[in-house]
Amino acid sequence: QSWAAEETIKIGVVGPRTGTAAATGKAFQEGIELALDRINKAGGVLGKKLEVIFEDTAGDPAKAASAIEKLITHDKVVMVVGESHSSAALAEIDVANRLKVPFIIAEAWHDDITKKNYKYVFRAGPCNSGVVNGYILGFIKDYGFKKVAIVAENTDWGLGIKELAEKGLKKAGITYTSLVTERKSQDHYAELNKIKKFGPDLILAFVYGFGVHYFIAQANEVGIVPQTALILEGAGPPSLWPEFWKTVGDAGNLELFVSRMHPAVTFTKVAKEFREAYKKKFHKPPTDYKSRSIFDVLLIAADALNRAGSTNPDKIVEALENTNLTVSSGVVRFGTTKGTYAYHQWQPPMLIIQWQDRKQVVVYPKDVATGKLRKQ
Amino acid sequence: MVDLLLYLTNGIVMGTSYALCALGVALVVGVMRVINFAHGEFYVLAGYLSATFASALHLGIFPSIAMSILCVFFVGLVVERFLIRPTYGNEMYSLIITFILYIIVENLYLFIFGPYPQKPPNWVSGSQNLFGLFYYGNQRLVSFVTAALLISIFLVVLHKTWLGRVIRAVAIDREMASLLGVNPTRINFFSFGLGCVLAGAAGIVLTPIFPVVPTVGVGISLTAFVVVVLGGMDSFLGAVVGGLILGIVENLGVAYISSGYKHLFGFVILILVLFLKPTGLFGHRQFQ
Amino acid sequence: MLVVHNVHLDIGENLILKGISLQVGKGERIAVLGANGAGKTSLIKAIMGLLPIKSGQILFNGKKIHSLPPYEIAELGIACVPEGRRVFADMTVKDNLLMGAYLPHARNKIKETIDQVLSLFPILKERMNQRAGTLSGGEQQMLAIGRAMMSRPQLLIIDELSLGLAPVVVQEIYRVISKLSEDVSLLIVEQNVEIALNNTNFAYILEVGSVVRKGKSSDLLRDPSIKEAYLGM
Amino acid sequence: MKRANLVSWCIAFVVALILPFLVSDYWLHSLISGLFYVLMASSWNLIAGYTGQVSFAHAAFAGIGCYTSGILAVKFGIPPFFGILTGIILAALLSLTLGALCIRMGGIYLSLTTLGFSEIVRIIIQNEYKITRGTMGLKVPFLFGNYSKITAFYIMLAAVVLVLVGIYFVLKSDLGLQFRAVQNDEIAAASVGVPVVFVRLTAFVMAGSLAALAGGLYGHYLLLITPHIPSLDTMFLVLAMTVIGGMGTMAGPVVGALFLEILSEYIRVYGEFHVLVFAIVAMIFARFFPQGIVGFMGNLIKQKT
Amino acid sequence: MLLLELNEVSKSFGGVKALENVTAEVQEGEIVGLIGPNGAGKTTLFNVIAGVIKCDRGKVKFAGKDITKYPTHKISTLGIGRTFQIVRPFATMSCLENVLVALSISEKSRSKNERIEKAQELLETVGLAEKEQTPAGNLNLIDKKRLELARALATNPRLLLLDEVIGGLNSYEVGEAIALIDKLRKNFKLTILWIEHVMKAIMQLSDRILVLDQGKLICEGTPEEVSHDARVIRAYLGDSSASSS
Ligand SMILES: Nc1ncnc2c1ncn2[C@@H]1O[C@H](COP(=O)(O)OP(=O)(O)OP(=O)(O)O)[C@@H](O)[C@H]1O
Ligand SMILES: Nc1ncnc2c1ncn2[C@@H]1O[C@H](COP(=O)(O)OP(=O)(O)OP(=O)(O)O)[C@@H](O)[C@H]1O
Ligand SMILES: [Mg+2]
Ligand SMILES: [Mg+2]
Repeated sequence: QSWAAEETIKIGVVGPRTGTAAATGKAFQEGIELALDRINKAGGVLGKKLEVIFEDTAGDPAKAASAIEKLITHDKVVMVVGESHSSAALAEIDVANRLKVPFIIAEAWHDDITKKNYKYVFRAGPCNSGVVNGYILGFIKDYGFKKVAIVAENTDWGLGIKELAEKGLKKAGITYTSLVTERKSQDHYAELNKIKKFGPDLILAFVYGFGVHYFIAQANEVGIVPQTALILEGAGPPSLWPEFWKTVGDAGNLELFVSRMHPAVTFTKVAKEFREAYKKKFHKPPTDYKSRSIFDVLLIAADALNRAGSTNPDKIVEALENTNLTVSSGVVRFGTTKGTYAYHQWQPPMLIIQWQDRKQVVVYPKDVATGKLRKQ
Repeated sequence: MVDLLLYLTNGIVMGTSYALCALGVALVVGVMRVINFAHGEFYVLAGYLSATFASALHLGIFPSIAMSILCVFFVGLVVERFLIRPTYGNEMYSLIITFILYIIVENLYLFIFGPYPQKPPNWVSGSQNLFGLFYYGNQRLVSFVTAALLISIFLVVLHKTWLGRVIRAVAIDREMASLLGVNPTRINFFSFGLGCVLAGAAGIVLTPIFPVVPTVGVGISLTAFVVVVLGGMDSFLGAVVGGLILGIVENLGVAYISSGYKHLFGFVILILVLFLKPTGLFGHRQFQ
Repeated sequence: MLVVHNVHLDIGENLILKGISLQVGKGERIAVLGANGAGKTSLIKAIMGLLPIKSGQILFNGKKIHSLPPYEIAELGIACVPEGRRVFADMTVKDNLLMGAYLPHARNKIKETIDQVLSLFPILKERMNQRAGTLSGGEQQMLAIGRAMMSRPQLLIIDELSLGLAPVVVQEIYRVISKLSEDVSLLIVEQNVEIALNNTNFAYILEVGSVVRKGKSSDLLRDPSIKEAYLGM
Repeated sequence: MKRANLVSWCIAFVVALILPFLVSDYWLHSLISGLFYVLMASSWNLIAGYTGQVSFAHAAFAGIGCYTSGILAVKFGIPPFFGILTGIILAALLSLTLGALCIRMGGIYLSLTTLGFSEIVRIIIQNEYKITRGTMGLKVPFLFGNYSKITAFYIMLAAVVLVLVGIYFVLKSDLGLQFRAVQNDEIAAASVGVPVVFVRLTAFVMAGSLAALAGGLYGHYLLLITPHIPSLDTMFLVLAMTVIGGMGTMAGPVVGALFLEILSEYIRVYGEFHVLVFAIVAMIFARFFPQGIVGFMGNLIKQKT
Repeated sequence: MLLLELNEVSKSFGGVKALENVTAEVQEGEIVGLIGPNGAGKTTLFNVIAGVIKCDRGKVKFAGKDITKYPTHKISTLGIGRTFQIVRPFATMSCLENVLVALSISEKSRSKNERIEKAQELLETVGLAEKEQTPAGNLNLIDKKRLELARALATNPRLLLLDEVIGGLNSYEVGEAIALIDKLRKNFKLTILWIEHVMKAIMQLSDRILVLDQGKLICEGTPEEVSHDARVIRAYLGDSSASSS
């Protein structure tokens, strides 16, 4: 085993492979395979083959902390990437920073992750402020929604993004109400009744996982969606999972969601290459964009390692800070001014997509839109 | 007022399926003096099977339901034969065994069916405007009617047929029943299977509304325990009334207190009932 | 019909039956008498398969039954009214009676038998839909006997027939029993020696697990040493 | 205690003392978790193994211990040492109340009530996220000073030794005699004057407090406490460890906890299925060797001599 | 001195009236036999006195104290010891430990060694000296009954309730047992209330006899009086009017 260790450079990946968000693990797994193919074909890193060890967090912060600790102390990885739960990420960054190993987060959105300004922590993925201020609020204003109901799960991500949305709506003078729900709860009739009485024309659902499917299906049953209001799902992938249509059925029509990927919108050449490689390897088009997110962070990591010329963590951090790399979702440059969440943060461009007769139509930002928003 | 009516309706609808599931616990406790911690896992099994049969084997809704129920029954029999039978007479031992069984099965589901929710196709779609006041999902209404029907059938079978008479007799006095020619081991065997079928039936009825994931089983078991303790462990009628009460209390609680605390109300009731009237609302016998 | 041959039985280390033998012939009415703890109930439990015997044999119509489970013994045609009656308290009188006819051969003739039983115990007819647990002691005893009758047994065993019953009721039950014995053999356990001897043909007297006397009931009834033996003086 | 037993305990202790210098940082983590489970299983054994009450609230009491101390540390800056003490006291009070409610009934009722209690604790922790940070987990300071696994190991080890010695003396005392009497036959015990309810309650409160101690120490070692600690999953591990090791013996829970913890490192390769493997092992023991490893070995030795 | 006083004690189980208005007294130093047909309520009466079962109505007084509502363990510490008809040893514990459990309550202030000595003494008294390390579950029935006796004595009782301790013994053993009980009574200055169906024993040793039938106290008096009482004879031999058919 020690023989193999000399032959490869190891990067750790953390993410949920079991539990309610295990689908993310699957998407990560696909992205990892594609990234390894690409990187190792191009000569690997530091002249050696790149190896990835994917440790399960089960979406639980405590397990996440011990998973990343295991990767660093036991498997001796030189960098860690991944994660898609803010709560887990917030636990992991402490460990990474304490053990001084660079950690690039792919899909945990909470502002605090980079706001802490940890030296070894980077994020090459969306953050709540970026998504809310850059996309959701603009979408609401541009399309003239008047009354918004917010439903948020009680996690770091849900509560954080809810607060940002509330702030933004207040500033824009749009009436809103908010409810906090449990991620695992199944029966939403009582909550929906409250929403119905409020009478919104848009529901912002910040619920990750299958919970949002139940919510949409039931919202349709009680006659809210899409009859009187549209729903914007704030986390993306759950609306792309195969179970989505099975659970929500026709209620999913006209549902909106935030995404990083659409077949018709290619920000870069790498995006096209990713799409082709994916189709070739898995014999289907990519659906869950998180496969591409992890793909991107691995490219970023490999690039930084190569530029650093060593596995010394401080050198890697330096290299990361000077990143200027084209990945599938754009050109990566990390912020370097301390003091805000923008430190070590790169916000990729996002899309707001609407399901129209089971086809994804980009409706926002308007410059890349592939169709019109349908309200009825 | 309209709100209250909605919450009550939903409470009754949910409560009916709680009752269906809890009847299985009451049956197994009554006949065998066994608390089956893995009860809810049979609910999950039925849910998965009906989804799988419908989607993978392209069976119609009803054939897949029938096949799932049959499978659940057989699995129940196997569990009884190899795990429960050696524990007869030692309820703590059976509790430990079934607790471990629940962990095994829950993880097996993860292994076999994956972490994603699965659901059989809806029997009906759309919703109804109830009392001209609010919309209510058709599937929920159909599930409610089915659950109520199954409960009635079960109660009729229990009180009007030979099978039911024998089950009740064994539950009251096994030794006496055996003196009358009843083979109590076989009744245990069968009752356990039937108890699992009741959990399975609840699963069949509810999974079109709430898709199953590997981990829902324990919540179902806990709900069923709350219901039987509330109603009285030796009373089938108690399980029915207990289910309805729990359904209503949960819904009112969610509406007027907090949705996060939905499952808390049940346990608070459980502890209060155990404290104030250990035999439950309709029970006579205390278990030791 | 029933032959108990040299049966020994232990409960734990306690020797309860120490070589008991007795016989019940067709159409006979046999009494087993003895003080508290003599082993009468244990004997019946052994016959019914509720207690395993250590040695000896129990035969019914020539077939060994001492290693069979109770339900198979019942199937062979032995019915039992156990000590304490044990009616199914939460079930109706009717369901109790029906439970008695659980065995297939009895189920076929259920209507006939139920009429017969109700004509023997007319009081049960009025109580058909009452919960058995709410019956009085005497009524419960009648129900227990009726329930046993429902299986159309060849042999009926009754433990402590008169226990806890008012004298009038005892009298009434014995009257019915004597009618029964036209079709059924009877094995009756009693502490009430006099009553039992008055109503049976043959009796065995048990003391601490062994048969100490046996003989025609009428002979024993006349024996003055019997009374004395029973107060232990 | 028999000489051979005493010698093996001493050897185990000495090995434990030098262990941190022999193993990697990573294994040290496993060992600390192992010690946590030793505490949990040994204290659960006190009720389940010695007074025959299957309580499902043990993990919940551990949760009460770590959350009390964690919240005190985070919100009021109280040092973990006092926090843990407060947690223990709170757990003792709660177990006293809960026990007073349900111990009289015993048996299945105790199991169901404790199950209900444990769910209530979990639900409250999950929902009062403003205080507990719910499923997100509460970040807490280290036990004292700077974070060090070695320190954590020795503190845990000290707790384990103290608790085991304490349990040993309790079992040897009048109370221990009465525990066993109550487990054998409550009515007979009461008729010779043993205050049955009080004795069971004492066991229950002792076990609850020890669980809180274990939870508190573990939480401040992990630096992050989540509702996973007071969950049925943890409860399962504690039960499985005790059953596999051997209920009602001093060594059983210790052996069971360390065995499963080490086993868990080796079956990590099964990733998400390692709980399944655990559960199957536990089932095999519960079903075929209900006396556990310790009981089984004991029988083997007996048979040979 | 009046030690035990029962005042209109009644208890029913569902429909069964196990005890009906039982009023009786036991004087300090007496040995009183309790007899009656099976199911008469004798054991139930013991359970009521010992607090295992709470009576529905009536009062139980011990040494002038109303103990009706006392829990079992408290009654035991007040000085009522008992044995069980169906023996209940602490099966997994050794004979010595069985007795030590009782001593841990009754002799709290004594040191461990003193208690062990006392326990050994008691075991010797009942003839179990050799078996002090044997698990109680492995004893035979007679030894278990001896152990029950030793355990009951270890509670330092003033009143001892013995429920069929002689049952199941052969006549030689019965003789021994009677001698033992008599000895204990004198050595420990005991008052004894005992249930027995071995008439020989009960008639020989009791100062007074109480007769229960169907939950009612139908007779009390000296052995001589009781054995000639018409009601008692009827309770055993049956009401001749019922057999006239
Ligand atoms: N489970 C048991 N454990 C120990 N001894 C027992 C048990 N059951 C019965 N015995 C003893 O066996 C002996 C015979 O009991 P059995 O019940 O057969 O007597 P019986 O003749 O029916 O008396 P009764 O008139 O009280 O009904 C008695 O000494 C009794 O104490
Ligand atoms: N816990 C109980 N529940 C229901 N009925 C009971 C209970 N204990 C006793 N009984 C009933 O109370 C009556 C008196 O029983 P008890 O045991 O006191 O009789 P006993 O005089 O000791 O008889 P034996 O000589 O057989 O020991 C019986 O009818 C018995 O069935
Ligand atoms: Mg008898
Ligand atoms: Mg008795």
